[in-house]
Amino acid sequence: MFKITSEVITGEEVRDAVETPDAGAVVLFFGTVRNNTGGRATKYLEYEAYPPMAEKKMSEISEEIAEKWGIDRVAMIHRVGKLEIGEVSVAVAVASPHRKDGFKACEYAMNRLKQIVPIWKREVWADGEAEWVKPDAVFFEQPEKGE
Amino acid sequence: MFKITSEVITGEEVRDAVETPDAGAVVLFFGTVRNNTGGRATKYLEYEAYPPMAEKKMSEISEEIAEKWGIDRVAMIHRVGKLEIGEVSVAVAVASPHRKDGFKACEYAMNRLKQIVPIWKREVWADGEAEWVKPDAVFFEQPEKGE
Amino acid sequence: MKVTVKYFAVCHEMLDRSEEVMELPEGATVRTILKRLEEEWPEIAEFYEVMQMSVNWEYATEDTELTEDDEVALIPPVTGGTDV
Amino acid sequence: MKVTVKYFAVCHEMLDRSEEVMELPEGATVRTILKRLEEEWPEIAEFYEVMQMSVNWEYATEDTELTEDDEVALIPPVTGGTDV
Repeated sequence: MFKITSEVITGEEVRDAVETPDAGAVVLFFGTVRNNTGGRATKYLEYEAYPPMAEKKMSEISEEIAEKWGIDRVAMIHRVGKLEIGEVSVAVAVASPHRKDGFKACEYAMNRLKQIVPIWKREVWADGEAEWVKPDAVFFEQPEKGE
Repeated sequence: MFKITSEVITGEEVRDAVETPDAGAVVLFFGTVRNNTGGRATKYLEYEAYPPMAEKKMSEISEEIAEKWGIDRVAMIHRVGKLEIGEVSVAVAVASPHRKDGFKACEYAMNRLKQIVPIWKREVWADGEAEWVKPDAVFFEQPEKGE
Repeated sequence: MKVTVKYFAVCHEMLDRSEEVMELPEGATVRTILKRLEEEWPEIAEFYEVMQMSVNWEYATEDTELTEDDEVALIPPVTGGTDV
Repeated sequence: MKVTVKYFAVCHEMLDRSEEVMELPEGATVRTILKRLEEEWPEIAEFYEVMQMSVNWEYATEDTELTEDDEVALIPPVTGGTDV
């Protein structure tokens, strides 16, 4: 399950999508909206996505994971629209036969999501200003053009 | 929250216990009952614990995590009694400012739980036999006596 | 030929539209679109360095050739997921 | 002095009881309990190699000295969590 949604993310959805009676280990990651960024108070966030491409890229990440760890049960969901403090922006679930690989694969999925999945964040500060967030230096260089 | 329970584990409980508006990253691990062990079909499992000591050891693991990564939001819950295939035996949640540390801390919690928390598993096979499970060689040596 | 061009996030804001249909000459590439946008709004060229392009949901280069009905997008640096 | 001794999992099954109160001489250690169990059921000594002991919810050694009302437990190798 690879999905861009404007609905609240509960986590049940990604978990249900990966669970299987022969897995044993399920690793989940939730990204939530913090009340501050670098100490500056956040009022709320807005996420925008390019849904068909985002879902295609999520699916490609899961293919990379299948290749690296032989894990074929990965689900990713990212919310768009206005998100309040504490709400879940992204959820990733991985079910695997071995927990070590599950942890690695789930972390990998998040790292890649931040690199190649076309989703953007607009930060609306408590003081009323707003801006489209630029990634930090590391992600500015990745992925390279033409990947 | 460090708990031995005979109730169904939903995951909400550990997640709620660690969530905080300034965390941003929540990593969860669920261990579920597989339908087989090493290819042999499982009917169901029984877990037994030494609850006060188990909860004390879980709390000690969270202190180790606080020391290693400065993370103070860790929750662990382990179920005892009869568990059917697919049911959750253990849930661990970690909320952290950085997801990299969150993944490490959650995996560490599971590894340590298997080493020092007094909980035992009895496997009831589909063919009717039953046995108390012995840990594999690695865990047989850890923790050392007198730790 | 006609292609659809999509603008997201900061591009959407800069250009004040989220998509448009462009009529392009045969043999046009992604670069043809970038040049045309630059004519309309020179400042956008500054962002080309950090921006990516996609054609039909796949990352592309400036040299990628276009065909009828392609869906092209300008992809500002992505910031999805979390900051943590 | 009196101490409570608890048996779990395979020990519970072997000894056919989950706990008991033992009357021990002053100066008794965990080893005193192990010896007494061995008298009752010699086979249990085979398991001592892989087993741990606890006193008042803390892992202990055979030399750990006991005091009135201590809670001692025989801890077979733990297998909680998952197999994965």
